[in-house]
Amino acid sequence: MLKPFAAVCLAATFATTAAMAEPKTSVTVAAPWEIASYDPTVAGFVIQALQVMENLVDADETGALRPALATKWDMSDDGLTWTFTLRDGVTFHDGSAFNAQAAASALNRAWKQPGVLQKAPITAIKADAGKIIITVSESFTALPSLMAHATTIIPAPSAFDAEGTPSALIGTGPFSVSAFTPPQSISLARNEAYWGENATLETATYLAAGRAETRALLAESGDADVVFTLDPSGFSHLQHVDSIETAAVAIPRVVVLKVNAGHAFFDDARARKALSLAIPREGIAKAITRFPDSAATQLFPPVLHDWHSQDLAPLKTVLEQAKALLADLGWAMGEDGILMRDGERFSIQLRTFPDRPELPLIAAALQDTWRELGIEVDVSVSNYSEIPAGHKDGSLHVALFARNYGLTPDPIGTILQDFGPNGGDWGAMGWTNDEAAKALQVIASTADPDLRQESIAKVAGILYQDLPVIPVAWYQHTVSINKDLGGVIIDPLQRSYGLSTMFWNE
Amino acid sequence: MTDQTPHLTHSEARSAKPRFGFAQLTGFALLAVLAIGALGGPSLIGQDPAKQSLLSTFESPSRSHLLGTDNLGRDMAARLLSGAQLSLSLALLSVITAGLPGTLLGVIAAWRGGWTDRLIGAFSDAVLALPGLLLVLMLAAISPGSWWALYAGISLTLWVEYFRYTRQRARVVLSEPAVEASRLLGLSPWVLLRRHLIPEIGPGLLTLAAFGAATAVTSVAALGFVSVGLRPPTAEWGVMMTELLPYWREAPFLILQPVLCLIVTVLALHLSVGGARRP
Amino acid sequence: MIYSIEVNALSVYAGKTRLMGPISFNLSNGGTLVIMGETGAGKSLIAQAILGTLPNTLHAKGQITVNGRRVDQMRQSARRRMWGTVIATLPQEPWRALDPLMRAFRQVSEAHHYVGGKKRSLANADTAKAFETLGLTGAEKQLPNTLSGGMAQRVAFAAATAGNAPILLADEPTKGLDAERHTKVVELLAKVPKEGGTLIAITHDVSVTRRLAGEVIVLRDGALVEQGKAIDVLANPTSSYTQSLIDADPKNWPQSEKQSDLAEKRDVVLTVENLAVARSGKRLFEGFDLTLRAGERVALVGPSGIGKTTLLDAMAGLIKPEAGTVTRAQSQSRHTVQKLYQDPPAAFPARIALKHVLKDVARLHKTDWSSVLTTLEKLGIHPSLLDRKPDEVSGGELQRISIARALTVGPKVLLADEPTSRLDPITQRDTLNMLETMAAAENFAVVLVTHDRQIANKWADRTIILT
Amino acid sequence: MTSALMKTVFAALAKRALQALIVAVVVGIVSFAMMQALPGDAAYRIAAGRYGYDMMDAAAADAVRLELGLDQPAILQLWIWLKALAQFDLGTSLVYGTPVIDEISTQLGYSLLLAGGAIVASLLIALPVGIAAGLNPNGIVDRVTFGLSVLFRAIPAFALGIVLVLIFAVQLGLFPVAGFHGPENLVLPSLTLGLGLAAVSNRVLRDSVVDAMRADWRLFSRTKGLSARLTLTRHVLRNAALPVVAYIGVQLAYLIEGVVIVETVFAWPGIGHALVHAIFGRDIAMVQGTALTLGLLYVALNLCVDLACRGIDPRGRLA
Repeated sequence: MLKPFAAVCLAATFATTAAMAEPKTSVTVAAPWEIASYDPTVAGFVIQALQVMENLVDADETGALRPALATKWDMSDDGLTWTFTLRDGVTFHDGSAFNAQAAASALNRAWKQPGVLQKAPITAIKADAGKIIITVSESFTALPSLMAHATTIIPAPSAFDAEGTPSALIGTGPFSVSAFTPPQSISLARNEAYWGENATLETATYLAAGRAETRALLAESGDADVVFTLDPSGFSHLQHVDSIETAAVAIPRVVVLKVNAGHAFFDDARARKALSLAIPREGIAKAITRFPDSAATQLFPPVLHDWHSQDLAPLKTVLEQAKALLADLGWAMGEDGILMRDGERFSIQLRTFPDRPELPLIAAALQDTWRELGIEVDVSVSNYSEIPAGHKDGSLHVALFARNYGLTPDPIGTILQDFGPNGGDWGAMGWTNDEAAKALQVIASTADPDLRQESIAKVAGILYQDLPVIPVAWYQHTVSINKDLGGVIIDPLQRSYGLSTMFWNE
Repeated sequence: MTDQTPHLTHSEARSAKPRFGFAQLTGFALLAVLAIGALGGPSLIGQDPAKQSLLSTFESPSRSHLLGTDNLGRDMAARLLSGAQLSLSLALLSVITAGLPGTLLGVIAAWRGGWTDRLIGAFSDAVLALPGLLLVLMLAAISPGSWWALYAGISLTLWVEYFRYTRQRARVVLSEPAVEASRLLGLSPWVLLRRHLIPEIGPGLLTLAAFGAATAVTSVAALGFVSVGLRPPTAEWGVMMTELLPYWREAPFLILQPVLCLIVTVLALHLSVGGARRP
Repeated sequence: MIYSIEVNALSVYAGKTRLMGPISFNLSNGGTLVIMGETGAGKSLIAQAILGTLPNTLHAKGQITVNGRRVDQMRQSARRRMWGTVIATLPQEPWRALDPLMRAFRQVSEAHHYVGGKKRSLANADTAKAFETLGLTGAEKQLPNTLSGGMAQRVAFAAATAGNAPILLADEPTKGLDAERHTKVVELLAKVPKEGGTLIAITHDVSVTRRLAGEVIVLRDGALVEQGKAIDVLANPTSSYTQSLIDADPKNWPQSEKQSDLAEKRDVVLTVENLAVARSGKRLFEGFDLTLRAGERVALVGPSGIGKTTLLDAMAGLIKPEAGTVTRAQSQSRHTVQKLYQDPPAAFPARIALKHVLKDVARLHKTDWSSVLTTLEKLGIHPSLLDRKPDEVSGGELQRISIARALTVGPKVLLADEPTSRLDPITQRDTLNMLETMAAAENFAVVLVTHDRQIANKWADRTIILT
Repeated sequence: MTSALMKTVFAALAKRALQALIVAVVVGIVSFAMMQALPGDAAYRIAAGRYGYDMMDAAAADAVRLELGLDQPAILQLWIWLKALAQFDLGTSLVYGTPVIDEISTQLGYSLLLAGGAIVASLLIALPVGIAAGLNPNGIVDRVTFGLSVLFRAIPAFALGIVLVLIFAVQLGLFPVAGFHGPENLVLPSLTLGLGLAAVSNRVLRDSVVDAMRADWRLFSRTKGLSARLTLTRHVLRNAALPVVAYIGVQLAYLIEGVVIVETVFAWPGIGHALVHAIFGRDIAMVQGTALTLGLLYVALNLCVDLACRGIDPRGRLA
C-alpha cells in the first residue's frame, strides 16, 4: 500500500573505547505529546506508540498491514462482513487472558466514541469464539486499516472501572506501565510474558516535553536517548552534536490551506488558484520548515505513493499570474493597495493555531505575500477547534493547519472524510465534486487494485485542478537518537516509537 | 549618637543638594531615547517591520538591516521600534489602569477606615488569591487578539499592589500630627491630598509603576509563551521574545535584542525614579 | 596619678573646616566631665571622636589617650574592641537604641554574655540583679515599644554598662524625659563616678550639669567657651554665653507677670465642664473643669502617660469626650482653637516648602500675606526660610513658624502640647517668651502642656496639676 | 505556647479561614462566569482538548455536548458545582474524564515542591546578596547586584530557564534538563524561578538592611560591645528579615505565573501547567478546581507568611 521506506535502522558505531562496566538496559524517550488520560480515544496514540496496548492489526514501517492481536482477517464476498481471527494464548499485563469478549467490548466502546470507527459504515461489532465479527452496511475495504488505528487499541477489561470509565493502562504489548504521572511521564517495564519476541530493553521512560527547546536540550545533554519531533532550528543544531544521530523521515502529514469555496471570494477555482500561486512554497521550505524537499508540489507527498502522482506538474509560485487571475475575476486595486470588487475589499481572516509552532509562521508568510497581491489577511491564532466550528457555521474564510493523511495505514478513510460530498471539517468546504465523490466511493469499496489506482489518479487530479484545499508544505518527522542505541526504527506513520527493537551497543 | 551631621549654625546646616543625581539623569536620558524610539517608530529608519524576505533570514547586522533580520527575514530594528510603540504605550497604559484605581481605592480605604476599609481590603485579598494568570488568560480569550484585553487583564492583577501600598502609607500619613494640624486649620481634603498625601506617596508609587511597567512587558512575554497574544505580524517585545526563542541557539543575538530593550527600559525606569527603592 | 582618659587638643574637621575644638581635658577614675552647649554646638562630635564613630566625611585631630594607650592612633577595629569594655555609651533617645524585636532582658543579658564574657547562667543572674537594682523588675519580657522612656533609659543603661567599662559616655541622657524620670536618670549617672568610674555627659541642661558636678566644658558653635569646675563655672561664668545658658534654665527664668484680674476684664473663650477622656477604652481621668479667658496662660502639668495630650485633643474637638462638654464662646468658628505640637517637623507636611503651607492657610482664612509676614517678623523668622522644607530649618524656627501658622487663623485658644520639650533651653525660653508676647498682643488664651513645673510656675498665669 | 501567642495565631487562622471561604466562592463564580463569557462553542474546545487536532471534528464536538450536558442552563451548572464543592467534590474533568481531585492531587504536590524550591532558592540567593549589598550601600556589590537585579527582572523566565539548562545541564552536566525523577530535577526549575524572585527580594532586603544598619539600635548594639558579626546575626538580620518575609507574601501571586512557564519548560507535571491547558480546553471543572486550589494555596502560604512574621516580630503589630 505504502511505498516501502528504507527502514531507518541506525547501526550504531561500536565504541572503540572500553565498553561500559554495566550495559544500559533502559532508554528515555522524549516527545511533545502529553498524556493525561487512560482513555484510548484520548491518549491512544501515545499508549500505542509506547507499545503498551496493541491493535488487532499492526502496520510495518512501510505501511503494510500485518497481524497483531488478530492473526488474520477476511472480508465476505459481498464485502459486508469482516472476520478477525484472534491470537491464542495472549495475556494482558495483569495476567488475565485476552479473548474475543475483551476485544469486542473494547472495540464497541471505541465505536461509540468519536473516532475513526464512527466514520466507517459499521453496523455491528460482535465476539464469536476467538473471532471478532464486524458487519458493515456497504463494502469498505479499508476496515482492517482502521483496526490499526490508535483509538482501536485493546485495553484489558480490568483497565476500566465499574462505570466503564478507563482507569488504568493495561494492555497486551511488550511493555507494561510501571508508573504514570500525568501528563508528563510514563515508566515502562518489559512484559516478560509477551506473546511475541520479548524486548531487549528492561525498562523505558517516556517524558512529554511540550517545548521543542526543551526536547533539543534533552537530546543534547543525553538525558533523553530518543527525542521525537524537533524544531527545525534545534534539529539543525543537533546535527552537529557528536553524541547523537539525527534522522528526518517524510511523513504523510501536509500543511494545507482550507479555503471556503462557498465564500463569494473563493467560489471560483481561479481565485483559489491565485491564492496557491501566491504561496511562497520555496521560501517556506527554506526559512520555516527548513527542508528543501518539504515544498508541497501537490497535495499528497511522495510517501503516500499510491496517491502521489508523478504526472502532475509541481505547483508554482508566480505572483504575476495570480494577479492576472484575480483581475480576470473582476478585482481591481484599491487606493489603499487592497483589491476591490463591487465595493468590497479583499479582506479575509486566516485561522490557524499555535500547537504546531510552524503554523503561525507560515501564516505570517502568507499574510505578507498575499498583501502583495492586494489581499488583506487578518491572522487569527487561536484554538484549532475554531476551524471545524467555522466550517460548521460557515464563518471561515481560510484556515491553515496540518493534516495527517496517514492516520490509518490506508489514507482513504481520511480522504473520504475530507473530500466526500459536502467536504469535511479538515477538508473541503463549500465544495462538492460528484466525480471525485464517486471515485472515492470506488476506492473505499473496491477490491480491484487497478480500478482503485485509476480512481485515485482521478481524485488526485481533481484536487490538483480545483484546489478545495491548497497544499503548502510536506512534513518531515525529525528524531534524534543516542549514537550507542541500536535497532531504532522510525515509523513514518508515527504509530510506534519502536521501543521493542531498541538495544544498547556495548 | 544621632547627631550624624554636625549642625554648624541653625539653618545653614543643610546645603542644597542637586535636584537629580547622575544616575537619575542617566535614567531620564534613557527614557528619552526610548520615548523617541517609540514615538518615531519604524519610520525612523524607513523600514517596514512586517516586510518579509524568506530567502534572507537570520542575517547579521548590515547597512541595510542595522540589527539583522529575524526568522522570516524581517528587519529587526524596524520590529524593535514598532515593538517599542506597542510595548511602551501599553506598559504605560497598564500602569495607569492599575495605578489609578489602586491608588484611589487605597486613599479611600485609609481615609474612610472602618467598614469601607475592611470591605475593599477583603476584596483585594480575594483578587490576589485568584490566580492572576486565570484572569489574564480569560480576558485574552474573551477578546482574542486584542492587546487591550491583555493589558486590562494584567492591570487587574497589578492594581492590588498600588492599593496595598497606598492604603498603608496613607494610613500613616493621615495619622500624623501634620494632617491633624491641617484639619484643625480648616484646610480642605483636596489640600490634604495635594500637600500631604501625594508628596508622601508619589515617589513610592513611581517606583511601583517602574516595577509594574516591567512586569507588564514580561507578562506579555509569559503569555506569548503559552501562545496567547500572538497575532502576526504584530511586533511587541514580549511576543518577540517568545517568537525568537526557538532560534536561541542558532541566532542568539535575535532574542537578545528585545530582552536588551526590556532591560534598558527597566533600568531607565529604575534609575529615573531614583534610589529604586521598592516600597 | 593615672588619668583614665586624656584628651589633648581634640578637634573635628570637615575637610579643612573645623567644626569643633580644640578641646583638652583629663579625667581620672571617679571623675566627671559635662560637656554643655546648644544643639549644633558640636557636643556630640566629641563623643563620636572619642568612640571613633565619626562619619566618613569628618576627621578628628588631636590626641586621645585612654589608660595610657593612644586611641586616636589605633586601628578602627582595635578601637571598636574597646566599646563596651573600656568605653560604654548611653545613647540619647534610648527607646530607639533598643532592638525593637528583642525583649528587654535579653538585650541586657546578651551584653553580659558576649561583652562581659560570662556564662549564660551567670549573665542571666547578673542581668536579673541589674533589673532589680534599676527598678526594672517586671519589665524583663517587655519589648522596647511597651517600655516608658525612663524604663528604656534604664534598660539601655544596664546593657551599656554590662561590660563593666570604666568610662561612660552619656549623650543627652535626659532628652525627652519628664521631670521625675529626669531626676532618676541623673541620679543613676551620678553613681558612676562614685563607684569609681569615669563619666562624660553631654547635655544642654544646666540642671544636669549642676547635679553631676565635676568638670564642665562649654561649647558654642564648636568652639570652647569655658572650661572648669562645674560649681565654679555655674556660679561665676566668665562668658556671656555660659551665662545665657544658665539663664535659660527655667529655674532662673524671671517670673512672668501673673495676670490675675482676667475674670473681670476678659471674655470667656472656652469652657470645659466635667470632662472625662479615655484612651483605647481606658478612662484616664474625669471631672475636669476649665474656664479659659482671652489672653490667659494656663499650664497643665503632669507626668508622661497621664493623658494630657488626649485632654488637649478633646478640647480641640479632635476626639469625642467620654463625658462632659467643651464649649466654645458663641460666634467662634471651630478653627479658633488651634494646636502646637511637641515635635515641630511632624506638624508640617514633610516634602512641601513652608511657604506653600502658610499660603494655603492664609488663602483659606482670607488673611493678607503681608500680615502673615509681619507676624513672622515679630517671631523673628526671616521670610527666606519659608522656601525651605520643614526638615531644613531648626526646631525652634519651625515651632515659631507653626505659631505663625496658627495665628493666621486668628485663634482664640492655642493648645500647646509640650511645644518646647525638644528644643534647647535658650530656644525654649525664647519661644515661650514669644508665645507670651503674642498671646498678649493678639488676645488669645494659651494652654501649655508641660512636665516641667518650673516652666509652668514661671510662665503661666495659673497651673493645673494633673495627677 | 503562651496564651497571647495562641491568640494571635488563632486570629491569623480565623482571618485566613474567612478569606479562604471568600476565595472559594469568588473563584468558583468568577471562573465560571468568565468561562461562560468566552466566545465560541465550549463543546468544540473540549473536544479539541480531548481528541487533538487530528481527531477532533464537529461530530466529536456534538458527542461531547451530549455527554456533558452543556446544553443545561449556565446557572444550573454553577449550582451543581457549588453544591458538589460543599461536599468537597470538585467534579470530573471535562476533557480527561478523570476526577478533578485526582488530577490536582498529584500535580499540586509537584507544584508545591517547585514553589517551595523557588522560595528556598530565592532566599539562598537574596539573603547573602541583599545583605552584602545592604552592608555597603552604593558599594561595588550593591551596584553590581542592582544591575543583575534589573537583568533578571527583564529576562523572561523561559529564556532564563533555557540558558540555565544549557550551562548547568548540557555544558556542565550537573543537573538533568527536565523531568521530575529525583531531587536533582528540582534544582534548575527552582533556580529559574528563584532568580526571578530574588531579583526583587534582594533589593527589598538590601533596603531593609540599609535601614537597619542606620538604626540607632544597631549602633548601640555595637557600642555596648557586641561585635559586628554578633550585631548582624542577633539584631540586624532579624529586623531586616521582616520586610523580606512580608514581601514573600506579595511575591506568591507572581510565583503562580512563573510556575506555569517553568513547568512547561522543564516538563514538570504541575498545577499551573494544568490550569493553562484547562482554560484552553474549556475544562470548566478543571479550571474551577485548579483555580480554587491555587487560591487556597495562596491563602495557606500567606498564612505561613503571617505566622512567620508574627514569629519574627513579637510586637504583634503586623496584621
